Amino acid sequence: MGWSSIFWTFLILLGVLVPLTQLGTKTRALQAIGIALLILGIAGGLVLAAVCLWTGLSISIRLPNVGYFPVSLAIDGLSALFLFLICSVALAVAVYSSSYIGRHYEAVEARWMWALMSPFVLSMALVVTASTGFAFLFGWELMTLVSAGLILVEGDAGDRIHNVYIYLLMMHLGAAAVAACFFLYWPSAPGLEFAAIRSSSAHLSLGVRNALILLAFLGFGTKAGIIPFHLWLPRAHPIAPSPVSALMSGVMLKTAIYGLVRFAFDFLGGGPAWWGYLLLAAGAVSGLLGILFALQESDWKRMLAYSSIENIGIICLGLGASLLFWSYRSPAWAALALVGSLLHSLNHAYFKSLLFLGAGAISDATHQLAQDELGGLQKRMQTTGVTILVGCCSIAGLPLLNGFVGEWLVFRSFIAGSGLSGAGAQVILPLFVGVLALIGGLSGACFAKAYGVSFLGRPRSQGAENAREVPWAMRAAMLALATVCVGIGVFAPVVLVPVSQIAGGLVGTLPPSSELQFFTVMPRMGAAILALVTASLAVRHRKRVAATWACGLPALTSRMQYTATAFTKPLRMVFVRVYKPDRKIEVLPEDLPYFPASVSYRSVRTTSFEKSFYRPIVERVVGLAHGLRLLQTGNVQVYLLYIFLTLVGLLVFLRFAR
Amino acid sequence: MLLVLPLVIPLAAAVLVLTFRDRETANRAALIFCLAESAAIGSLVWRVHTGGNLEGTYLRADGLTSFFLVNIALISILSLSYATGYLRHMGEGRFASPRWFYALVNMFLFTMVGVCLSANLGVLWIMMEATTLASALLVGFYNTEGAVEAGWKYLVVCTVGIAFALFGTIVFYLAAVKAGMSQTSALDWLGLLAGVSQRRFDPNLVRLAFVFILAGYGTKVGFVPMHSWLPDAHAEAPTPVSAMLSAILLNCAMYALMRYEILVSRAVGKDFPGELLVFFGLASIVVAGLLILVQRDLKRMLAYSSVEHMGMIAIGMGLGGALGFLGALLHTFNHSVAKSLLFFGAGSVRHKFGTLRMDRVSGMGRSAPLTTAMLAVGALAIVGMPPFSLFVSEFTILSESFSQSRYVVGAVFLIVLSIVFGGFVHHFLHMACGAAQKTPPEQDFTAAEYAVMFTAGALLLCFGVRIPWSFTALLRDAVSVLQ
Amino acid sequence: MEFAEVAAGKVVSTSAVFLMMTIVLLAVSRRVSTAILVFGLQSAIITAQVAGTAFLESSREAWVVAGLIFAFKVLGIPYAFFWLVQKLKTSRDVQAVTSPAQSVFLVVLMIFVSYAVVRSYAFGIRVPEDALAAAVALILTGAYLMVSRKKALIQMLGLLVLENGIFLAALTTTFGMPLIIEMGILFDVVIGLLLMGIFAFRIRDTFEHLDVSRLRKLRG
Amino acid sequence: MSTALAILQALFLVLAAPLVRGAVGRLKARFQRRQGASVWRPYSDLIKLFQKEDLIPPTASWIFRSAPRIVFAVIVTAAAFLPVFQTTALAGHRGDFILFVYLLAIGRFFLMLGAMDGGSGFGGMGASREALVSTMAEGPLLLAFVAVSIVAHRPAIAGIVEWTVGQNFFDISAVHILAFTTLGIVSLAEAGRMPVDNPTTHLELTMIHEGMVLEYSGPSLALVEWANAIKLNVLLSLLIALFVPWGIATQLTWQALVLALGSYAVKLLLLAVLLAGIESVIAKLRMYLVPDFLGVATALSTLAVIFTMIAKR
Repeated sequence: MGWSSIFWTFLILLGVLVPLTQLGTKTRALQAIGIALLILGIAGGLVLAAVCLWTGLSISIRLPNVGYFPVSLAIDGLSALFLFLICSVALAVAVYSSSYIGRHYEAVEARWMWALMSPFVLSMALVVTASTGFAFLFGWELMTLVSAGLILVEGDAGDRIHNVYIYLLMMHLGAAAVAACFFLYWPSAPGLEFAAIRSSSAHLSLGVRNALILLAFLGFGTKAGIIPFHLWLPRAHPIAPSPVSALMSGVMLKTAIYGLVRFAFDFLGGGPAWWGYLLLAAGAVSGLLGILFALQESDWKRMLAYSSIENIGIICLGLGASLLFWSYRSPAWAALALVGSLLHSLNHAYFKSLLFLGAGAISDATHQLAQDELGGLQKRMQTTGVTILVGCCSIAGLPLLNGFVGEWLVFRSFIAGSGLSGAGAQVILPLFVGVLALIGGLSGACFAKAYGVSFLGRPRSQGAENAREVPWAMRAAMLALATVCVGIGVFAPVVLVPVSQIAGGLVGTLPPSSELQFFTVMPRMGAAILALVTASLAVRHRKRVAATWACGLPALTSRMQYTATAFTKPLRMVFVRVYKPDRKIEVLPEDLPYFPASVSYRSVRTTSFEKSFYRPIVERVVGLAHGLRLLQTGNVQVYLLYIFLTLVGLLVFLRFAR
Repeated sequence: MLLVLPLVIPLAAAVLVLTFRDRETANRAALIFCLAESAAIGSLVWRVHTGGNLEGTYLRADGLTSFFLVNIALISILSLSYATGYLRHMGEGRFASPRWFYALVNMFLFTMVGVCLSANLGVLWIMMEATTLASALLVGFYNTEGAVEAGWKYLVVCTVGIAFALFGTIVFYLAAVKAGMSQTSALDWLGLLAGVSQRRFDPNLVRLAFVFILAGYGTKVGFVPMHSWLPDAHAEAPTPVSAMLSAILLNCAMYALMRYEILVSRAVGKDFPGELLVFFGLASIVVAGLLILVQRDLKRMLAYSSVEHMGMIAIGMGLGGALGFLGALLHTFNHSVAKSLLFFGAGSVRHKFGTLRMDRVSGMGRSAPLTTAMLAVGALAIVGMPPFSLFVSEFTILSESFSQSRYVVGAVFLIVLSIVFGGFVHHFLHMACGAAQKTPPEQDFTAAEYAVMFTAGALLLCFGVRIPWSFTALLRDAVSVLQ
Repeated sequence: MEFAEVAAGKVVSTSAVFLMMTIVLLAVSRRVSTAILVFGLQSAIITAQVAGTAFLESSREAWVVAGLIFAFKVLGIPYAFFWLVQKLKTSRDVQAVTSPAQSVFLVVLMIFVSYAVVRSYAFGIRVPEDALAAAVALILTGAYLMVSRKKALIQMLGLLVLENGIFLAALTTTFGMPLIIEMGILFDVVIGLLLMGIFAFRIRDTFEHLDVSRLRKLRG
Repeated sequence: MSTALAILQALFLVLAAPLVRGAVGRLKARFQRRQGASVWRPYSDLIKLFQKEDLIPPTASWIFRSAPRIVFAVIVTAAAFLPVFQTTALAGHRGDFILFVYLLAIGRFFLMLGAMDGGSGFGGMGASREALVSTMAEGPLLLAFVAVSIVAHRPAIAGIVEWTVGQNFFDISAVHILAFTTLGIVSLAEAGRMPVDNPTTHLELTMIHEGMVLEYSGPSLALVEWANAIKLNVLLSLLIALFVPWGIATQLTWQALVLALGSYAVKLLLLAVLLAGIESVIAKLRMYLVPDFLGVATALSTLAVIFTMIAKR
C-alpha cells in the first residue's frame, strides 16, 4: 500500500504539479519549488524502482477507465528495470538542467523546458509501467509529442523544423505499427490488458505471431533507430537541448527495447528461428553502419546520435541471439544473451546520457560542438574532461567500465552458439563475434578520436582557448553518472543478479551461474591495474616542461594537429563503399593548378537510405495526392457527374452483388 | 411542448433578431436566444434520459436525438460566442449585416434541430433539404467571387444529392407499403421500427432505397466522391459558419444515415449497409487524407479533414458492434469540438495575417502565441494524439475493426492516420515556426474568442483523459438506440 | 360517369408516352425559353396524371397535390423563369456541351436503360411499367441536363426535371406520399429555386456571366 | 605452489620481454649479415631511459604522463592470463580471452590519447593509423580464439591449452592451421612488426607506433617500449600456448617444469627466428594495403570458425 502511494505521488508530481508550477505562475520561487518537486518526484520513482528491482516486489495501480478502455499501471521485474533506468538518468539530467537551463534560456523558454521535461519523463515511465494496451499507446504517443515540443523550445529555424517534422512523422508511422501490434490481440484479448494478452498469445496462429513480430520490429525498430528506420535519429537528437538529447538517446530509445522485449519474450514467448536471425541481421547492420557513420561525424552530438544507433544494434544482437537460443531450446543461454542486452540497455543509458551531458558542458564552455574547433579542454575543464573520458571508455567497451559488461555477455552467448543443435546457427552465431569485435574496434577508434581531438593537444579556436569549467550542479550530475559507469563496470554482480532474475523470469530458466561468476575477477583486476598505475606514477622522476619539437619551425600551431576529419581519413578510405561521399575539390585560380591561391575541399555524405528508400516513397505518395487534386476540377458539372457515376456504380453493384 | 420548444426558439429568434439594427444588441440577442435554445435542449435531453423517449406525430426524441442535440447546442453556443467578436468588422449591407447573419444562423439552427427531432422520414428529408437552403446564403455571405462560387456549387450539388435521397425515401416508403403497412405509418419512425422487425420487407427494394439514401445523404455528409462541394463551402463561409457546417451539419447528415442504417440493417441484415458504409468511409479517409497533404489554404485543409473524419465515423458505423457504434458517436462529438476549435483558430489567423494561405504565414508562434497554442491543441487533437479526445475515439473504432478481424480496414485506417498526421504537422509547423512576420498592426482579439477556443481545448483534453459520467450516460442511451 | 373514368385511365396510361416526348424535346431545345416551355408542358402532363389518379382513386389529398403542382410547376415556376431570363439579360442559348444529335442519342439511350432498370423491379411491385420507366428517364435526363448544360438557369431546370421524375416515381409506385410530406417537399423545391435565383443574380453581378463551367477558381 | 608458479610465469613474461626483443633484433641483424647489437641491449636502453628526465609538452594534460603507465599496467595484467609453464594462469575464467583482447584494447586506446596529447602533428598521425590497424585486427583476433575454443569445447585460454596438450600433434585440424595463421598475422599487426609497421624507422610516411611515441622521453618512453616488448612476448607465448603447448607441465614436478621451460624456450626461439626471417624477407606494406593484409586474416578466421562445424566431433 505504501509503495503504490509513492507511485501515485510520482505520477501526480510529474504529470500535474510540476507543469503547473512552471506554466501557472511567473513567480520565480514557485518555479524553483517546481524544479525541486521534479527532482524529488524522480528520486521517489527511483527508490520505488530500486525496491521493486532488488526485492522483486511488484506493484499495480488502477486508474479510471477512459471510454471503454481500462487503464492500469504495474511494475513487474522488467518494468522495474526500465523504470530504474529512466528515473536514474532523469535524476542526473534534472540536476544538470537545474543549472544548464538557467544559463542557456530566457525565462519563458526555461519555463516551457521544465514544463515539458516533466511530462516527458512521466510519459516514458508510463510506457514502461503500462499494463494495458491503451495506457501503453497513450504514453507512447505522448512521449513523441512532448519530446518534439522540447526540441522546438530550443529553436525553430527552417532546417530544424524539417528535422522535427521527419522525427514526428517517422515516430507516428512507428506508433501505427505498434498500435497494430496491440490491436492484433483484440480478438483474443478484448480490453488489451497485459495479463490477457499474455495468456492469449499461446493460442495465436503462426501467421498472426509472425505478423506481430514483424510489426513490433517495424514499430519499435523505428523508435529505437534500427537501420534502415533510423533516418530521424541523427536529425532529431543533435538538435535537442543537451539534457533532452541525453534523455532521448539514453532513455527514450530504451522504451523501444522494452517494447520489443515485452512483445517478443513476455507476450509471444519466443518463436521460430528466423525471428532471431531478423534481429541479428538488423543488429549487425545497425551496429556497423551506426558506428561507421558516427566515426565520420565531427560534431559531438551527431556523433553521439549515430553511436546510439550502434549501441541499439548491439542490444539487438543480444536479443536476436537470445531468440535464436530460445528457438533451439536452450533457455539458459537465451537468458544469458537477454541479460546481456538488457544490461547493455541500462549501461548505454548511463554512458550515453553522460556523454550528451558532457556535450552540453562543452557547448556551455566553448559555445561550439564541432570537434575540429576544440582541443586542449582537459586542462581547462578537469572534472568534465575526466567524466567524458570515463564515458568514452565505457562506450568503447573497455573492461572495468560498464560498457564491457553487456558486450562480454553478448560475446559469450555468441560463442556458446556453437553448441546449438541447428547446423546453420552453430556457425552463424559464433561468426557474429567478429561483427561485434569490429563494432567494438571501430567504436574505440571513434571515441579515442572524439576525446583526443576535443580534450587533448592545443585548442583550435578562441572558444576552446577560453573555456571555463561548468557549474557544480552540472559537474555533479556528470560525476554521478561516471561513478555509476565505473561502479557497474567493477561491481557488475550488483545489477547482474536482479537482471538475470528478470531474464530468467522471461525465458523460464536462469542464465548459467558459472558464466556470471566471471565478473568477480573485475574488482581484483581493477585493483591490480590501479596499483600498477599509481605505483609507477608515484615513482619520483625529474620532469621538465619543454616545447614539442617543431621540425625546425619557430613553433607548432594548433592548425598542425590532426583534426577529427583527418584522424578518420584512413578508415574512411577503407570503408569508402559504405560512405559513398560526394567530394568536391575546388582549386583557385583554375588556370594555374600547380600554384593554387586557395584550395577548398568539401565532402558530403548523403545517406543512401534517404535517397533510395524514403524519398521515392514520399514522392509517390505526394504524387498521388497531386493526382487526386486534379480530380477536384472546380467544375460543378464534373462534380455532379461524380455523384451520378457513383450512383450508377452503386446500382451496378446492387445488380451483381446479390 | 418540450419537443416543440427547441424548434420554436430559433425560428422566433430568426425573426426577432432582424429587428435589431444595432450590432451590439443583435449580438446580445443572438447569444441570449442561443442560451435559451440550449436550455430548451437541455431540459428535453434530461427528460428523455430520465423519463424515456418522447413521441409525437412528426417529432420525437430518443437517446440518439439527445446526443446530437447536445452536440448542436454546444457547438452553436461556441460558434455564436465566437461570432460576437468575429463580426465586429462587418459593415451594413443587403443580407450582409450582423442581423441577417444571426437570422440566417438561427434558421440554420432550426433546420438542424429539426433534422434531429423529426419522427418521420419525410420530415427528415424536408429538414435535411432545408439545412442546405438555410446555409447556402451563409456560405455565400461575404458575396465575394469565391463565396458566390462556393455557394452556388454547394446549393446545386447538395440539392441534387438530396434529391436522390428523396428518391431513396420514396423507395423505402414503397417497400414499407408493399410490406403491408398503412400509408400513414410507412414513413413514421416507430411504425417502421416495429414494421422492419415484424413484417417482411422486399429486400431488393430496401437495398435499392439504401443505395439512393447513401448517395443522397452521403453527398451531404461529404463522402468521397460526393464531397466536392465541401471544401469550397467550408473554406469560403464566414468562420463561425464553417465551424457549424463542419462540426454539426455533417453530423446531422450522418444522423440521417444512422437512422436509415438502423432500419435497413434490421430489414436486410447488417452486412449490406455496413459494408457500403465501410467502403465509403475508406474511400473518404484515403482520398481526403492524401488531399490534406497538398492543400495550401488552411480552411480548405480543415474541410478535407472533415471529410476524412466523416469517413472514420462511417467506418465505425459500418463496422457496428458495441465499440463501433460507441466509437462513431464519440468521434462525432470529439471531431465537432476539435474542428470548431480549428476553424476558430483559422479565423484568428485570417484576422491577424490577412490570408489563409498556409505558405504565406510563418512565425505565428511569436506573433500570435495564444492562437498558435490553441491551433496546436486543435491540430494535435484532430490527428488523434493523446491526451486529446480523438485519440480515444479513434482507438475505439480501430479496436472494433481489429476485433472483427477486419485487418485491411484497420491497416488502411492506421496508414491514413499517419498520412494525415504528416500533412497536418507539416503545414502547422511551417506556419507556427520561424521568424516572426511583419504583420499588420496588432488586431485585438476579444476575450470571447479566446474563451471559446479555450473552452473547446479544455473539452478536448478532458474527454481525452476521462469521459465525464454524464456524457457516458448520454452515449449509452444513444448506442442503445443504434444497436 | 363511365366516360370520365375511361378518360382518366387513358390520361394516366398514355402520359408516359407524352413525357418521353418532352424528354426528347428538352434534349434538342437550344433556347432557354423553349426549355422552360417544355418543362411547363411536362409539369402539366404530370398534373394531368395526378388529377387522373385522384379521380380514379377519388382521393381528396391527391386533388390538393394536383392543384399545388399546377399552381407551382405549371404556372409559377415557368413564370419565374421567364422573369429571371428577362432580368438577368443573358443570351438565350442554353450553352450545351453536346450537339442536339448527341443529346437525342444519349436521351434515347437513357430511356432504353430506364426500361431495362424498371423491368427488373416492376415485376416485383406490380406497377405500370411505362410510367415508372418515364419517371426514371426523367431523373436521368434531369441529371444529364445538369451535367451537360453550362448555363446556371438550365441547371436549375435540370434539377426541376429530376424532381419531376422523382415525384412521378412516387406517384406511380405508391400513389403519392402523405399530403403534408408532399407539401413540404414542394415548399423545399420552391425555396431552393428562390435561392438559386438569388445566386444566379449574384453570379451575374460578380462574374458578369452565367456560365457555371467558368466558375473554377476553387479547386484542388 | 601453483599460484606462485603462476605469478612467476607472469613475471617471466614481463621481465623476459626485452630479451625476446633483443633476440629478434640480433637474429634480424644476422640474417642481414650484420653484427647486430647484443641481445641484452634493450635492458640497458630501458635503464638509461629510466634515468633520464621526463620531458612534457606545455600543452599536455595529465593524460600525457598517465597514458604510458596505464598501457604498461594493462599489458602486465594481460600477461597474467597466459599459461606458460603450467596449464593454469594467474587469472582466468570462462570467456577470459574476450577480456584479454579488450585489455589490449585499453592499452591502444590510451596510447592513442597520449599521442594526441602531445599537440604535434605526428602524434595524431600515428594514432589515426593505429586506429585503422587495431580496428581491423580485433575481429580476426577474437574469431581465431573462438574457432580454437569451439574445437576445444573450452571457453577459456587455460582450458584450451589443457585440451590441446591432451591431443596428438598429428590430429591437429585445419581449424588450428587457419587460426594459427590468423593469430600470427594479427600478432604482427598488434605488436607493430613488419610488414604492418617498421619498428626501426621514423619515416613519417610509414610510422605507426613510433609516430605515437614520438613526443615521449625518459621513463615514459621506457614504459611504452617495455610494454610493447611485453606485448610481443605475450602474443608469441600465446601462439605457443594455443597451438604448440606440448611440453608444458601438466603436473607440478621439477622435471616437468624444467622440461616445460626448456621446450618453451626452444619454441620461443623458433618463433623469433621465424619473425626475424619474415621481417628480413618482406617489405613494409603501403599504408592502404594493411587493411587488405588484415582482411586476409579476417577471411582466414571466418573460415576457421566455419570449419569448426566439421572439425568438432
